[in-house]
Amino acid sequence: MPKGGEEAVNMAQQEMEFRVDMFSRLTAACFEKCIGRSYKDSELNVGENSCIDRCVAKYWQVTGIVGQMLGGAQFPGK
Amino acid sequence: MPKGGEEAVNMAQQEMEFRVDMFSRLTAACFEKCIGRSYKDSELNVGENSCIDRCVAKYWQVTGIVGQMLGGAQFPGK
Amino acid sequence: MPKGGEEAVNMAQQEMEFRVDMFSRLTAACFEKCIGRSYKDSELNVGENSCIDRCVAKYWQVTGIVGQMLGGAQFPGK
Amino acid sequence: LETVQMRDSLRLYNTLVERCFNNCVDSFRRKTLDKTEETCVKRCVEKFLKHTGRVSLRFQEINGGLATPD
Amino acid sequence: LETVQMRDSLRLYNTLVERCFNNCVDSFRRKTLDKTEETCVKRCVEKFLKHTGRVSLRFQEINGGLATPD
Amino acid sequence: LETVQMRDSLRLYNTLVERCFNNCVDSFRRKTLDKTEETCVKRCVEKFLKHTGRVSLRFQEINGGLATPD
Repeated sequence: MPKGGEEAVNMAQQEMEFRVDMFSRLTAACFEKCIGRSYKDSELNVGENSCIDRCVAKYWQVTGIVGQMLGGAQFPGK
Repeated sequence: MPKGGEEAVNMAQQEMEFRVDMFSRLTAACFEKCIGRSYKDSELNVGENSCIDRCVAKYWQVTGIVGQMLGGAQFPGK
Repeated sequence: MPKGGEEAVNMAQQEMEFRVDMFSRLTAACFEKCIGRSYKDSELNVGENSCIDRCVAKYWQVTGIVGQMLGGAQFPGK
Repeated sequence: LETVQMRDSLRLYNTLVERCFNNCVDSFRRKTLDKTEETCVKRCVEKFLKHTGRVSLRFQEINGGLATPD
Repeated sequence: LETVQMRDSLRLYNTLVERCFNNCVDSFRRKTLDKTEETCVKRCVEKFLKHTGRVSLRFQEINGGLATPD
Repeated sequence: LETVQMRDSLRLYNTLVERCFNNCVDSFRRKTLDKTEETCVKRCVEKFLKHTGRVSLRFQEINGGLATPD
């Protein structure tokens, strides 16, 4: 494979790992913030569902702010 | 190496990483649950020892329940 | 590449990963210990700065004690 | 690629076990889970999987293609 | 080597987002950050970067070359 | 394979330092560990290593070969 091609593959792999890492941190953060610890049943209730939606939206906004502050151009998702 | 062989090596490596990861999470969890923070001496006392044994047993049972719920057949340890 | 050379590269890479891991745990630990959660402004104040310096020094001493207890010879940083 | 997916699902497995064990099991007077603990673990797993599914949907909506966050 | 640096800076990115989100965002009655949350996130990021810079300096002083800790 | 073992023992090293530092060191009025902190760190390390040894034994008993958890 030409050197440029290999680099492109590495970049793509890093970007994917970055997204997987972000997703798992986001999932954990919103579980902590939105889901009660009592586990009275196994369904998500209305309050939990809307909390999750807003939590994901806010997390994504924080991602944007941090990306800008780090000089976002070189970061994925910008 | 034939393709099948390489895949088998990858699978074995993943299974090993999975076990190492499980072991380190189990160790941390049972340390939190069983070992007091005061560190009055450097030995494990009787209560801590039996707590560890039961903690490992219960952790392993949780592993089994989760494995079944995830449709365990493809997971190691099943 | 001769086998010895490859091993040396692997060792160097592991040592580097080890240092990166240590640095990120150290940074997180001292942030927790030294930086207040109120974020009244975006500067580090005098107290926070001297706390950080001492925190790094003490963390490094703990690294030394643990290294000795693990039979430090084979660990980097010894 | 399947290797990556395999690795991620194994990590999810360990994450679920760790989380639900930590949230549901606090007594070590016996060496088997009692009924309450077992129910708690099962609900914890189901809730976490449903939660992950919903987060995934929302994340894809927002993050679809290569959209920027702002 | 650049690959390693890239990976580390991406990890720093995720660490910062996670930490500052967890420390600054606690209300989910709206789906956009309010002014207080946004200010908190920005200060959190700035403080963490300055903190990391100082830790890095001190760490290099102590750990320069291959010095032993004692 | 030795590479994997090396990596795991380095990770154990960092885990021990992090845990015992966090549990034992809380005052930053001096830049060297006092006697109490040092004793605490040493006991913490010894306890954690003994704990890990016991967990490892029990884990192998249960998990020996490729036994299923149920």
